[in-house]
Amino acid sequence: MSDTGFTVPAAAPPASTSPVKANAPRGWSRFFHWMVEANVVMVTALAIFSGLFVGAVLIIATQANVLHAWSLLFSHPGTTVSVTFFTVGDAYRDLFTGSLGDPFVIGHAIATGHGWGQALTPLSETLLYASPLCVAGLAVGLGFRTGMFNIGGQGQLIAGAMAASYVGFEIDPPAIIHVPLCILAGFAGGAVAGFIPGFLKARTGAHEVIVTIMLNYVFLNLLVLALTTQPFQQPHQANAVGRTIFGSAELPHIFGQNLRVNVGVFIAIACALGVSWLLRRGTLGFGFRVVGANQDAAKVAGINVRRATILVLVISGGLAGLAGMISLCGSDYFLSAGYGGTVGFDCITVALLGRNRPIGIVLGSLLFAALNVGGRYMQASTGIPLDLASVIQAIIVFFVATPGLVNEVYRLRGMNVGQGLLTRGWAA
Amino acid sequence: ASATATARHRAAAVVSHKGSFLACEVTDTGGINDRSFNASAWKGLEDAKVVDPSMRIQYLSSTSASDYEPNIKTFIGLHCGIIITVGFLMGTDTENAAKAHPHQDFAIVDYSYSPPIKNIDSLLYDTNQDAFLGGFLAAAMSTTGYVGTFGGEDIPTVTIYMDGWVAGVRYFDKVDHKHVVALGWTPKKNRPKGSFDGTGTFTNSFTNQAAGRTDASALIQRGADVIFPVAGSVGLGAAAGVKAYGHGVTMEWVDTDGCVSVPSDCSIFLTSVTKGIVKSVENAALSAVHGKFHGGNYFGTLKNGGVALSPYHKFAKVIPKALQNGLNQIKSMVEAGTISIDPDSYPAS
Amino acid sequence: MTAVAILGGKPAVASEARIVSAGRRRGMGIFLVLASVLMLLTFGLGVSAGAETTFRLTSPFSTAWYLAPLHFPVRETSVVMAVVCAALGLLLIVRRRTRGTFVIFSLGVVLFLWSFLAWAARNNLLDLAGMIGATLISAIPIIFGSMSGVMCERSGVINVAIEGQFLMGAFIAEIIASASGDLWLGLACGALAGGLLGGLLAFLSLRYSADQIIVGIVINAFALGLTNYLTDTLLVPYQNTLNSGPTFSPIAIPLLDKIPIIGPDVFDQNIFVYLAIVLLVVLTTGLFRTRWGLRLRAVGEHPEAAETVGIHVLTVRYRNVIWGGVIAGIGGAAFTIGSTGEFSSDMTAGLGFVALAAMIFGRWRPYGGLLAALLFGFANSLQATLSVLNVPINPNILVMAPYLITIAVVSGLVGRVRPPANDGKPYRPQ
Amino acid sequence: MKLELSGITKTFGSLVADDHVDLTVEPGEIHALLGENGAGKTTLMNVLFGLMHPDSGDIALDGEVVHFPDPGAAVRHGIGMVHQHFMLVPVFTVAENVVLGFEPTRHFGLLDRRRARADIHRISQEFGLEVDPDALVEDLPVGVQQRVEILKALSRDAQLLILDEPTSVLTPNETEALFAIMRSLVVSGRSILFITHKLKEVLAVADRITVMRAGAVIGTTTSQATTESELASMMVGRSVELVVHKEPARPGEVVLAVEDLTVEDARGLTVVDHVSFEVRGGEILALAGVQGNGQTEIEEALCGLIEVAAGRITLLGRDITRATPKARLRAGIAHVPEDRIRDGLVTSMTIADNLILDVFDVAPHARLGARNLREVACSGKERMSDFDIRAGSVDVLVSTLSGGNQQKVIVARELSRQTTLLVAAQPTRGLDVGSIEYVHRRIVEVRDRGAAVVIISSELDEVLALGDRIAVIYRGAIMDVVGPSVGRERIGLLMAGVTGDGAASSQTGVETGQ
Ligand SMILES: Nc1ncnc2c1ncn2[C@@H]1O[C@H](COP(=O)(O)OP(=O)(O)OP(=O)(O)O)[C@@H](O)[C@H]1O
Ligand SMILES: Nc1ncnc2c1ncn2[C@@H]1O[C@H](COP(=O)(O)OP(=O)(O)OP(=O)(O)O)[C@@H](O)[C@H]1O
Ligand SMILES: [Mg+2]
Ligand SMILES: [Mg+2]
Repeated sequence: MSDTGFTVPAAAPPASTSPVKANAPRGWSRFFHWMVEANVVMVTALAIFSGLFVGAVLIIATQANVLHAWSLLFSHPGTTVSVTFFTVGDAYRDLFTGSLGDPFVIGHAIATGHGWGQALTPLSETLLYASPLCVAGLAVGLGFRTGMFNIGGQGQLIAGAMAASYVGFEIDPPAIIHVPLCILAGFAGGAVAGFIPGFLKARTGAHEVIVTIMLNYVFLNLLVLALTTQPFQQPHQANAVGRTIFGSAELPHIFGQNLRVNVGVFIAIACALGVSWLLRRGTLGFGFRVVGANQDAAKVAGINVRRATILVLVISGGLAGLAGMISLCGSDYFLSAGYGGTVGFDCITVALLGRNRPIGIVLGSLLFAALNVGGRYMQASTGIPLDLASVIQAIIVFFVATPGLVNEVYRLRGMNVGQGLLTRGWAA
Repeated sequence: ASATATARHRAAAVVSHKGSFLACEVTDTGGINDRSFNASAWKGLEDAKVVDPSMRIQYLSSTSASDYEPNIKTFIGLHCGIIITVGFLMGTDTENAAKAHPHQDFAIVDYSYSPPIKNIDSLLYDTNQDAFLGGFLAAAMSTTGYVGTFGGEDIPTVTIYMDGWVAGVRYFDKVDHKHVVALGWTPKKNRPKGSFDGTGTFTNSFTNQAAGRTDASALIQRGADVIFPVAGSVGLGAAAGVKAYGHGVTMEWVDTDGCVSVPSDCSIFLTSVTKGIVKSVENAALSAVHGKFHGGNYFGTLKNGGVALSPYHKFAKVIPKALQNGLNQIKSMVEAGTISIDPDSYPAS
Repeated sequence: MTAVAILGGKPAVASEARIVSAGRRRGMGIFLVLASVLMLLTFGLGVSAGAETTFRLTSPFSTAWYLAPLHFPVRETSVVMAVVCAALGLLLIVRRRTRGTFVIFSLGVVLFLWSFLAWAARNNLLDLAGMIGATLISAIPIIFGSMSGVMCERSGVINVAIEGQFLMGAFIAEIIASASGDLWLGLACGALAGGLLGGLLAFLSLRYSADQIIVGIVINAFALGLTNYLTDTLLVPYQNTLNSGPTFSPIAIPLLDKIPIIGPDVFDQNIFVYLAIVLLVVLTTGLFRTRWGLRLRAVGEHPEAAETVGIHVLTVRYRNVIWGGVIAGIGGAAFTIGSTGEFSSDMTAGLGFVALAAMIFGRWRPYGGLLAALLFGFANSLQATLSVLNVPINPNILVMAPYLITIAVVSGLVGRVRPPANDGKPYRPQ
Repeated sequence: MKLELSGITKTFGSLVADDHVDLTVEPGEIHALLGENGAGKTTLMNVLFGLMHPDSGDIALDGEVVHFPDPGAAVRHGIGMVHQHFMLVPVFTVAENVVLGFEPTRHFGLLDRRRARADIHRISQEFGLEVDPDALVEDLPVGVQQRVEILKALSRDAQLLILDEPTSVLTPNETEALFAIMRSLVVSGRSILFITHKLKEVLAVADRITVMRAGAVIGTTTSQATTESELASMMVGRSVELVVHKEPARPGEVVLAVEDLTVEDARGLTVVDHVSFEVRGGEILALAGVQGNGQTEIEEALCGLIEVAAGRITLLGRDITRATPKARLRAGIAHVPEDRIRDGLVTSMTIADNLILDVFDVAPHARLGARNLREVACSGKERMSDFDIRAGSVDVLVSTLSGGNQQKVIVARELSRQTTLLVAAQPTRGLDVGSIEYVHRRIVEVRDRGAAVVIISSELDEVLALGDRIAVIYRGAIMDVVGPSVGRERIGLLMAGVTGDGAASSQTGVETGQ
């Protein structure tokens, strides 16, 4: 199923991909056509707008000063409007400057050539946040594309991070060897975690959704177990804190020490390219897709379904593990209980936002990262809780997942956004 | 109109980093309403604001360990007057930030540095001291001869409570020649000084209230009639279990005075084994406001009121006067250090 | 229990001619044999002679008619049981007939558990009745969740939004009950909140045939984000008015609560337990014995066929998904006004997903979900009990028990499951 | 009941499925509707049954114009339809399926199963449609499933019964039984609209015949006034040879040898019982038999899709009993599976991809694990023209192809490998005469190129037309191996499990399914 419909990759330049192009007039009117036509870019843009709109409503409904201002609606309508405007405005300006950078500061940096560090920090943070999210999203997306619903991202991420940190603190070769070793370890760790549900599904038919969900909890507790025992636990430390990895295992920063963005970004891009190649051009990926779409036909065509099933989850798990490795060796450097936080679940939403297409997932993770990083700044400066970001994210995906809704709400013409299914339900 | 002002003002504060004193808290993953140290620290800031309304307070919640460093940096960027970091997990990040910004004041809850760092006021609490009293009270009030505790996670800040509590129970057995058994925590034999190793019952979660209820029921099934959950909001699950069971089972709340923070359950709280985060954070913030901030390691003890057994509230009449006086004596002995609060120094029943 | 009574229902069973492959049968046998070895060496001979254990069948203060506790020697009992268990295992290995496989196996498992518990509680005491109670309590939300799943998926709409509906139900029920002081109003609003999310799922996936799993997942994210946001903005400042409400208190059902062992655990509980039981009976009968059930199952299995006999597929699906949401909402309310009377962020702790698993693992049947939920609940209270009994197993491993057991059961016993044929497939009338 | 369709037009986007169709069905007549795949028959019926709404045109019953918002309305007006693809819920019992939609209930909407059973019993008595009300539909052979469909219609006492390709999945005996039922129905004043691709049947049972092509009515005639070949050319628009012309076989050495093949199903019941046979290169062995007598399992065993309990399968002397499907493909086994949608195609993928499903990972379509999409596309184009698959381009999703074209995709794929053995199950099920001619010719070509061919079919005409030798299967065992000369009746009886020339009623064949 996962292959039907949706023919236009989420982020390709519209002009070249929008089916309207064929018979559309040229020049401005053509652009106008494109604007009012329901194509992927338009729909996504409108989805984001809608998300921000709902967010604004939420702010208005919950911020004391705004509510107070609305109580003055009739006595001082001006106040009401201005307060509402300023509060929402401040919030979103912080969301923006906190994730992409503050125009003033950047301008200042350009003018004086100083303060680049401060100017680029938001961007660096966003990229840093996006990298593991992207890789984990690819893991889930790959699963969906091949008919597997891998909810085990969290557990696999932890497994990968554990393996990576073990390699990271146990040995101390030069970075040139150490970092690749950690990458391998991270992938391997996740792969093992993915192998379990894959194997069980292939052998006993146990549904991967159940197994991966349960494994999430298993690995969460396994982590705590590890962190309270040797060799993982920090020496002279009774707390559940992991040993810090050697400097040689840390992912090198790209723009010097005070910007945290590191080569994890490149790893993420590499993974995206890899997955997209696998699904488009790789024979392995083709086999996966066939198995995902119709197991019986796959069998008849001589494809080894069990092998494919296991392999998909191994690779998917491996990617999730890699995500764990990226955040561990890239910014955290030591493990702690509940490692990975919500990434294990956010990555599902990211995959869906990206319509399970690698390029879409890359952009989706960037958007998510921007909202989270910006949201942090917003909360710090305006006190509006960071969770607003996750609400906005949810709304965005709602709309992206239902182009029909966008069409109706915004009265777009036509329907050039594929409606094809993206997941395959419980089909075993 | 005033609202507009605040909105503008806030904007101004963000753009040109100026404005009144800003006290900031970085929560750990438990979140601002974890009914534990995050909430207490926030309460401390709120109290400080009551004392000095001119100051502004702000918090940032961390959803994962990866958030600590950026959260701290964000607040540094906002030129907070003081940054309160909550929880041992932020120890390293706070230290690095403090070293990088020697003029930025910090306070960290549940962590200490040796040697002390001059711009970090690190707040630690010997909660095994008041837990010792709590344990003694529990044992004394038990009719079944069993009392029980469980923790949110097997970490010192939790087990130190359980440890002192069990010590209190054993001390009661020793002095009163009883055989009250403490369930849920078995301290390791002859362990190094200052360690709180042992095995016990844990929910491995500070949010899963259902788990708290299950553990409480398990303790009650084994006969415990005083329960001491050391697991933040998971304790609410225990409270639910205790109330559902009834029949005179009571519990002791942790960290804060339960009758204040969970008034609805006050009727089952014998007392609370509190930890003076609120007060000490308030002090740290106010001292920073008045420019009297000084770093170093602060240890909350019974003596300096940094930890204390809360009032008995509903049980003030139920708990025998004699026992109350007894507890006061034990308190002074603990303060004087004339009795050991290490469970290992008493025989287990 | 009610569920068991209904198990005999012809259509239910007929449509599920369960075949146990020879391999799986052998596997079960081998498992029992290995278990018996463990029983013999560890729980039997491993225990000092004369070690006794006590299983309490009536908790103190329990309203049930008194049953004297069972005292018995651990060593002898375990040895005997080990022998029997081994015999059962061998029986499974040798016999070729399929029928009764599960009976034999479960018997073996029960023996194993018994001697394991005896070993764990040697020279100590174990409150069986209490454990059953705890089992039920921790199963309740899962039961509601899986019922909600059954409601939706039997009509062909996958509901992975149970977690979100839980959270929202818990949150709304709490603040309403807390603000108004009226528990029933709170319950109603909690149910309504769940229903609304169900409606959202239905609207997006039926009207625009959006991918049901996507919408479900996103509803979860949405509910989590929203409740967290509102917790920080509303509950923290207004803790005492909005987030410290009353809770439902237990209602004893005369006589029934006197039944030994299970009586008080089942029939002296708060409204949610009774709701669950009623729901179970109604849903099982409804699904397999009424016109309503026949039609909705038809819609889930073969919508075109349903359409050709004049059944309005989308209407049926809308109704079910919304009702499913309502059920999950009630389950959510159980977290707050049914238990702690206080909401804390992410308090459902992923139990919605566990419920989802329970539904699949219960093979889209109400009683199946119930049994799955009970198994999970039992594993849960088991690990708590064991760690209180201070068995020499690392607590972190004990905490994993429920999840590991679920995995074992799903892959060992349940195997490949068959969802409703059109589960998750959008339907577009011509 | 008299039905008049006037000027019915139905379009799907640009495509005109039905173009001003006029059609009249008299009371008490059996009216046959013929047409190529995609001619618009099913669409027309869907319109008549209220499943689709016409763009224009009227439906009149006994003279008065009616409108059907949904099938419910059509049913209420006494129209019953047996769909091309059955509209039965597999996991329901016969009773549940029959009563679905107008269930007899007791208080609180509790189903009244007793009454349901009784009703079904009554009707099946009345029309001689034997079924067990409590059997699960999925366990029933298609023939019986069809009877359930008819029961369903009759129990809502349909006056006009639409049968869309009812016989495409039936065996000769079952077909006979169906015809008997149809005749008895019209006797009782009902009318029947009967869609099929099988001209023999039309002539055998229909009173009048209407032929459609490309959505338009070509003409109406009576079964007396016409012949098979005339109908065929009317349908396809050219002359069609109904029985492919083939030289007598020139058998070479043994290619496939099957010895004591025994297969058990999941329940451990023996479904293939010590079957042995040989097929030589250059000959076609037809395995004839009523569905559910083990020939499907034989097919799967030959292709390595199920594990065999006992016996050997050798291909050119090599033992392949345990070989994987892939190994067998590589060894030159071509396989046209029985269920084209389930086993033969990935309908959510393009024609090009489906055409290389079996060789996607070898040169020239791939090298070093990388697919060569350009090669895939152009080899796809080639085969599309070679095997005249009618579709816009190679990038069209297979799901939108007609069954006929879908089947061609499979045939194209399987036959463009180097073939030593071809196993084809029900190769022409549901295809129109044109497509049938085409597929048969291809199969004979394969034989003439020296490959061994095993045809598994319940289609007597097909068996007789293709088989050089015919092995008849019954209850998992080979009853007898005969030549095509022995004639229909004998084979029909063998399929019904009647050995020798014992005079058995054609009914027995139908029971054997269960
Ligand atoms: N669901 C559909 N969507 C779009 N077009 C359709 C659909 N179903 C049928 N058509 C169009 O209607 C035409 C007639 O289809 P129909 O199913 O009536 O053919 P048919 O005569 O029933 O073929 P067959 O004899 O193989 O059953 C087809 O050529 C096809 O293009
Ligand atoms: N969803 C669809 N979209 C577009 N065209 C369709 C669709 N479904 C069917 N068709 C067209 O309908 C025509 C035949 O429709 P239908 O599916 O009834 O064929 P069929 O009856 O399966 O043919 P056969 O008798 O060979 O099995 C085909 O040409 C096919 O292209
Ligand atoms: Mg048709
Ligand atoms: Mg057809």
